[in-house]
Amino acid sequence: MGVVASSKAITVTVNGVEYEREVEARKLLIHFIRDDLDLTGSHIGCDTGNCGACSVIVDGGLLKSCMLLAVQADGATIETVEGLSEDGTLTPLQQAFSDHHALQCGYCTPGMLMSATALLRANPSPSEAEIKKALQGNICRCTGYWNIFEAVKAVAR
Amino acid sequence: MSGSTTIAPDPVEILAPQKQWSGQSIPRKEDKRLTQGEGVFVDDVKRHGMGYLHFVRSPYGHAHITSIDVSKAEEIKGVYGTLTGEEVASLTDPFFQLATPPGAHLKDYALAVGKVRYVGEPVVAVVAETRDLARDASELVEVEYEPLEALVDARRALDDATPVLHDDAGSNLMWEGVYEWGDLDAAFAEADRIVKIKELHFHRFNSTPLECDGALVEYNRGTGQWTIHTNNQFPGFAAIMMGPAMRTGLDKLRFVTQDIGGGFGNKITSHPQLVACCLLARKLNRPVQWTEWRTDFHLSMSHGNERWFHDTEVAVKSDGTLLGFRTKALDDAGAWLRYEPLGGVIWAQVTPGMYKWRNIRLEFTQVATNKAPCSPNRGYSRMQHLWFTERMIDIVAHELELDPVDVRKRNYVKAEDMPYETPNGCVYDSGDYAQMLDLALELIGWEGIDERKNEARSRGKIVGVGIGSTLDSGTNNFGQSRLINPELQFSGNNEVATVKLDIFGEIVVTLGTTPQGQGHETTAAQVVADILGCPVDDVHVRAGHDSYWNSHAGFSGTYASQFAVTGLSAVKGATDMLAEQIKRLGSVILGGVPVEALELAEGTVRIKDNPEAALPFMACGAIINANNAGLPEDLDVTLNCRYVYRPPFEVPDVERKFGNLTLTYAAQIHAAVVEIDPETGHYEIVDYAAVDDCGLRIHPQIVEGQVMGATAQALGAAMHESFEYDGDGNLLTPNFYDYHVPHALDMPPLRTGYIESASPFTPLGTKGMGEGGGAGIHAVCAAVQDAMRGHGDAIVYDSWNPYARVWELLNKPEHARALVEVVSS
Amino acid sequence: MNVEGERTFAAPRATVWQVLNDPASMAKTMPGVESFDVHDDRRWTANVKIPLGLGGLKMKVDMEKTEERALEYAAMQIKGQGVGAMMNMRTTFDLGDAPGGGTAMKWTAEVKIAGPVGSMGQRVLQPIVNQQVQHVLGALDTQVQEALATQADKG
Amino acid sequence: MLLREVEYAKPASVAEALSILAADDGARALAGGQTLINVMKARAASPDVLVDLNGLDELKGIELGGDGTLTIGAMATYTEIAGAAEARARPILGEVCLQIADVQVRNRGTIGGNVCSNDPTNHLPPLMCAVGAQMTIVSQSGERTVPASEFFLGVYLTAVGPGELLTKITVPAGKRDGFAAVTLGADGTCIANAAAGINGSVRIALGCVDAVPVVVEPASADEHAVREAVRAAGIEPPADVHASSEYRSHLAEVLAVRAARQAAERS
Repeated sequence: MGVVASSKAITVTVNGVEYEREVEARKLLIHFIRDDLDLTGSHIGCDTGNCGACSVIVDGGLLKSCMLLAVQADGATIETVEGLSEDGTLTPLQQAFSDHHALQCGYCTPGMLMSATALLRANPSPSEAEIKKALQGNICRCTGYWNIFEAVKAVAR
Repeated sequence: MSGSTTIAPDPVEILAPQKQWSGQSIPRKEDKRLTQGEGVFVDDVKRHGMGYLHFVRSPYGHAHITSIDVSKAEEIKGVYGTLTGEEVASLTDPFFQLATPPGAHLKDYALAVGKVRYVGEPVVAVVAETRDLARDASELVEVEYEPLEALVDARRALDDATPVLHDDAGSNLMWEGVYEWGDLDAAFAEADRIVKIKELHFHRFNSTPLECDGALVEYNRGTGQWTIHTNNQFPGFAAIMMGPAMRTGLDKLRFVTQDIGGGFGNKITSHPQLVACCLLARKLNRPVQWTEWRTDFHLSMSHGNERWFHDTEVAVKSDGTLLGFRTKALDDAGAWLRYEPLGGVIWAQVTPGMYKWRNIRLEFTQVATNKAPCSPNRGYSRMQHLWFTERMIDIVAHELELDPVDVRKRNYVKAEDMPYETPNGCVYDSGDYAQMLDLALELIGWEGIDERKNEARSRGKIVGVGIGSTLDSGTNNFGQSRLINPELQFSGNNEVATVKLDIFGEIVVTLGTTPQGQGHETTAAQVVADILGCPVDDVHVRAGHDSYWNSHAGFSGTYASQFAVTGLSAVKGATDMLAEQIKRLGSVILGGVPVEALELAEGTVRIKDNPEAALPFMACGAIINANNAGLPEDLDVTLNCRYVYRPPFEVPDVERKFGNLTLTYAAQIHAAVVEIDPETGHYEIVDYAAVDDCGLRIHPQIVEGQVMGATAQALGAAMHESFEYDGDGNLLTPNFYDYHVPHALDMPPLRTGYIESASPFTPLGTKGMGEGGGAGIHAVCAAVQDAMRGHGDAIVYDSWNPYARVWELLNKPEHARALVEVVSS
Repeated sequence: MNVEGERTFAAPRATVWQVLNDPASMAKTMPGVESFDVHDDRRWTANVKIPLGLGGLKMKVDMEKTEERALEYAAMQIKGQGVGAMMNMRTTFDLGDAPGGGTAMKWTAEVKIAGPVGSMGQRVLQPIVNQQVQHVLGALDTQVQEALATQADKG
Repeated sequence: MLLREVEYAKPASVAEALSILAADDGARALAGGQTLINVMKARAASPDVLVDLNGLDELKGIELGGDGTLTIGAMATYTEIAGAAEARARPILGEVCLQIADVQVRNRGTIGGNVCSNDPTNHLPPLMCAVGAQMTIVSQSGERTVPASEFFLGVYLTAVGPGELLTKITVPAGKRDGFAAVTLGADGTCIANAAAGINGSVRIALGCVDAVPVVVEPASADEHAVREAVRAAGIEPPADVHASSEYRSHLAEVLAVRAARQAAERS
C-alpha cells in the first residue's frame, strides 16, 4: 500500500493489451508509453505540459501523459491513438481529418484526435465554440486549427 | 521590358496536363499513417544498445570557460562517455563560413570552445544508457566560468565600450554591404513630401515546430560511414557543413528521414549537434540518440533574424506616388553565423516589395550578440524587409492622411507590367496585386467598416482595420550568395526525382525532398498519374529522404518555397522520360507502330486509333526487368528514369548587385480587423481574410492549408510570440509558459480567397509557396495603427505588439509620435 | 534583478556590525542552511536547501566580504551553485542611527539567477527572490537579538 | 522531461499519508501534479518523496450544507467542481474553474493543488480570498482551519507546513461574486486578475501583482471606492516579459473594478 519506493511493478491495459512492467517512480507516463511499450504514436512537443501532443485517455478521462507518472497509472486502462482504428480502417474522425486537411506534419495529430474523441464521446453534437474549447489544450503549428474545427464538425451529429 | 537589361529566363511552354489529377484536392497519401500514429518521427527510431545524449548547456550569456571536469559524470555506472569542446576542436575543423571578413574569421565548432556566447549553448555532451541517466550525469559535469558582460542590444554592438564576442573577428561586426539602385538624389528632389522614420524594429521569434530537433546516429567502423537518422530539413546543406569539418567525404554521411514534425526553416542548422552525435557514435562505438526538448530548442535553435531599420526616409509625391526610400538595416544574427549572413541578401529577392518605386538604398549591417544564433525561419529575411516595406506604406498613408488602399493601388506593380523587372533585376513572373487586394477587401467587408467602428465605439471598444501585402519568392538562385561573398562557388538550384516501372508494373517514385507536412507524396503522385495516364493510387511515392538513394542533389531538401517548382518539375521530367521509354518499348512490342501513334491511358500503352491494341504497364515492367530476350539491341529502355531539374538562372552581377534571385514570386494579401479594449490594451482579431496567388495549384487544399498555417504563425508572432532577453542574456521566454503560441480559442474567423496566375517560367505553371504568412504581421500592425487614428495617432514601430505595448501606444503615444516626421520639399 | 529596502534593528550599531562581521552568524541567515564552514573572517561556505514549497533547491553558497567601512558599510559577493542552478548576488548594507534609537540599515541586493529555475519564468522567480531576501533579513534580526542577549548575559 | 530520482508512495488513507509526510521533510504531497510535475521536469525543485493523494476518497467530494456552506475536498478537480450541482450554490467557482488552462488540465488539476502551489498567476488563490474560504489543514497532531486571507505565504508556499495536508476548503454561502482577468491569449496564463465578493462586506483580491493575493476591502463596490482601495494598497507588482510593473498596477485597478461590477450585477 503506502510503501515508499523508487520503483514499482505496474500493470496497465493499453488499447486492450495488458502490460506488466517495473518502472522507476520518476518516469513520466509518456516516456513509459513511447520508450517502454514502443507505442510511439503519442508525441512530445514541449516540456511544460502545454502542447497536448501526448494526450491519451486514462480510465475514460482525457489527460496529458507528460503530467502523470507511470506509477500513477498502475491498474489503469489507457487509450492511445494506436487504438482508435481497427484493422487499419480509419475511424470517421480520422477520415474527416484527412478529408478536411486537418493535418500537415501530423505530429500533433494523435493528441488532437484523442481530444476530439473525448469531446465527441461526451458531447456528440458540439458547437464550434465547444469544439474550440475542447481542443484548447492541443497546440498545432501547421494548420492554424481552422481545418481541424471543420473535421470535427463534420463528424459531429 | 524593352531596353532593360533583364536576365529573365525564357518563358517555357506550359504543357497543361489532362488535369485529371492535378488541380484536384485528392486525399493525401500521408494521412493514413499519420492519423493512426504510424508515422516515423526521429525520436521513434531506436537501435539496439543505443546511448542517449544530453547536452550540458551554458547558464551564462557570455563567459570564459575556465575549467571542465567530466570525471564525476563518467564514474557513474551506465554512463558511456562524454565529449568536450577541446576534443571537438582537436577532432574537427571549424565550420565553413559563408561570410567575408570579419565574419569569415569565426571559429564555430559543434561545442563551445574556451568561451560561451549565449545561454543554452552546448558545452559538453554526455551519453548514457537511459535518457534520465544522461541528464543526471550531465548535472555532475563541473564547468567553471568567468562571466563576462553580455551584449543583448544590437544597437550597442559596435560601441567602443561593448565587449567583443569573437576575438577571432576582432569586432561584433559580422558583415556589411550597401545596396543602391536608381537615382536617390533625383527621387528625393522630385518628392513633394519626405516621410522620415527614426527607428523601426522587427522582433525575434521563430515558428517553433511542435517536434524539436533530434537524431539517431550510427557509425559503421568497417566502411567509416555514418548513418544519420535526423529531422534536419536541408541535408544537402548539413552535409557540406559537416563533411569538411569532420574531415570526411560527403558519401560517408548518409542522411535518412521519414516524417518530420514541422520545420519552417528552423530545422536547417542542426549541423553542430549532428556533428557532436557523429563524433560520439564513433568514439563510443554505439548508436547515439539525441532528442532536443522544448526549452533546449527555444534557448539554442534557429531564432528568426531580429532587425532594426534606422533613419528611414521615404520620397513621396503629394498624390501618394512613391518614388523611393533609403534606410539603414541593422540585423542581429545572435552569437554565431550558422546560415548567416545570407539573410543579408535574401531580403533583396523582394527589394521593392510589391511596389513600383525604382530608387532604393539600403545599408545592411549584421552584428553578433549574446543570443541564440539566427537561422532561416518561414519567410526568411524577406518577412523582415516586407514588414518594413508595408510599415513605410502605412506610415506614409497615416502621416499624409491618404487612404492605404489608394496608396497601394497607386503604387502596386500592375498585371500588365508582368513579367516585371525590379530595380535589382529580379523578375516578378506574374500576378495581379490590385485584383487580390479587391478580393481581400471584399472578404473582410471593407465597405461597412465605418459602421463597424461606430458600433464598437458604442461598446467602449476601438476597431482598426489593416492590410498586409507580401511576396513569397520561391526557388532560390544560390548565386545570390556571391553578393555576400564573391568567392562562394554556389549558384542556381536543382532537385532530383526518379520514377521507375517495376517488374510487376508498380510505378515507384523517389524524391530528394524532406517534407514536413507539405504532402509531397500526394502532389508528386498527381503529376505522375497525369503524365502516365494511370490512377493516382497506382503511383507509389516513397516516404521521406535517404541520401543513399540516387534521388538527391546538392540543393535537395524542403525549404524556401520551392517544391511545386523544383520538386514537381523533377518529377515531371523523370516521368516524361519514363513515358517516352514506355512508348518506345510499346512500339516494338506492338509490332513497330510509330511512337507518335501511341498513347498512355488506363495503365497501358496503346494505339490511339485502336485502343484494343494495348500493352499493360505490368507487361512493360515484366519484359524489361525479367523477360527481355530478343529485344532489339538498340532499344535503350530501362524504365528507371532519373531527372535533375535545373531552374534557368544566371549568376547575378556582383558589382551592381543585380540579377534574378528567385524563379517565382507568389503573392499574398491579407486584411485584418482588430478590436481593442482601450482600458487594458487587450485586443482580439475579430475578422481576417487571406488571398493567395501561387500560380497553378496542383492541390488547392494543400495550398490553402499552407496559407492558413502561415497566417496562424503570423498572428501569434504579431501579438504574443517573442524571444525576449534580459540584460544578462537570459532568455525570458524559454518555453511555452511565456512564449504563447496561438491555441484553438485564439483563432479568429478566417475567409480565404485565391487567384491563379500561372508562372510563365515553370514547367507546370506553378510557383513555390508557403512562406507568405508574414502578411499577417503586416496586417495586424496596420490594423492596430489604424485604431490609433484619433486616439493619439501613434504609429506602430515594432512588429511585436502585445497588450502592454498597445496600451502604451494608446496612453503614451509621444514615444511613437517622436519617431516620425514629415518634411515638405 | 534588483531588490532593496530599509530595516531598523532594536540594537546599537556596534551589535549589528558585529553580526554582519561574524561569518558564523551570517551563515545562519541563509535560508534552509544545513551546514557551513568558515574559511576566514571574510569568506565562508554554506550548504543550504532553499525551501521552495514544492521541494527544496540544494545549493552550495560561497560568500565573500568584498568591502567594509567599520560600523557604516559592508558589501558582500555571494555565489550559489546548485545542481543545474546558479545564483550570483551582490549585496550592500548601509548602517546609520535610527531616529527613534536603534540601528537603521539600508540594504540592496543585485541578484542574478541562471539554470533551470530560470526556465520556470519570471512570474515565479522575482517573488521567490524577494521571499528569500526577506528571510535573510528576518534571520539577521534574530541574530542581532541573540547577540544582544549574549552581551546582556556577559554584562 | 526527465525528472530527478524520486521515491513514490500511494497511501491508502489520509492518516497514512500524514505519517509518510511526517517521516521525511523532503516528502511532498502529489495532488493533480499539473504544476508540481512540471517544476520537477525543469528540475527547479526536487522533492525526495512524492505522496500520491489521488484515490483518497476522504479528500474528494463536494457537499452543500443546509446553510449554503460548500465543502470542497482538496482533491476535487476543476472539471468536477465545474460540473457538480452542489457547486452551483456559489456559481463563480465553476465559472472560474472552466477558465483554467484546458480540458486535460481541468480533468486532473485539483482545487487543493491550485491553492497549495500558489503560482502567482493561478486563478484560485485570489478567488478563495474573495469568497472568504476557510482552509482545513490536518497533521498527525490534529486539525486546524486557516482563512484564505492568511493561507498564502509566498510562491509555492502556504500555511500548509511540513507534515501537513490541506484536506478541504469551506466556502460560505453567497452569489454576488465576480472575476476578471487579462490573459495571455484566450484562457491563457493570467497577466493580471482580480476576484470580488460582495456578500455582506466588499472583498477584492488581486492576483499576479505579488507573491500572494493582495486583498483590499473597499467601503463599497462602486468604481470610485474600488479604485481608491486598490491605490491605497500601494502594490508594486513584479515586471516580466508580459507587463511592466506600472502596466500590471493599472490592470489590477481596472480588473478590480470589473470584478466588483460583475459581482454587483448578480443578485
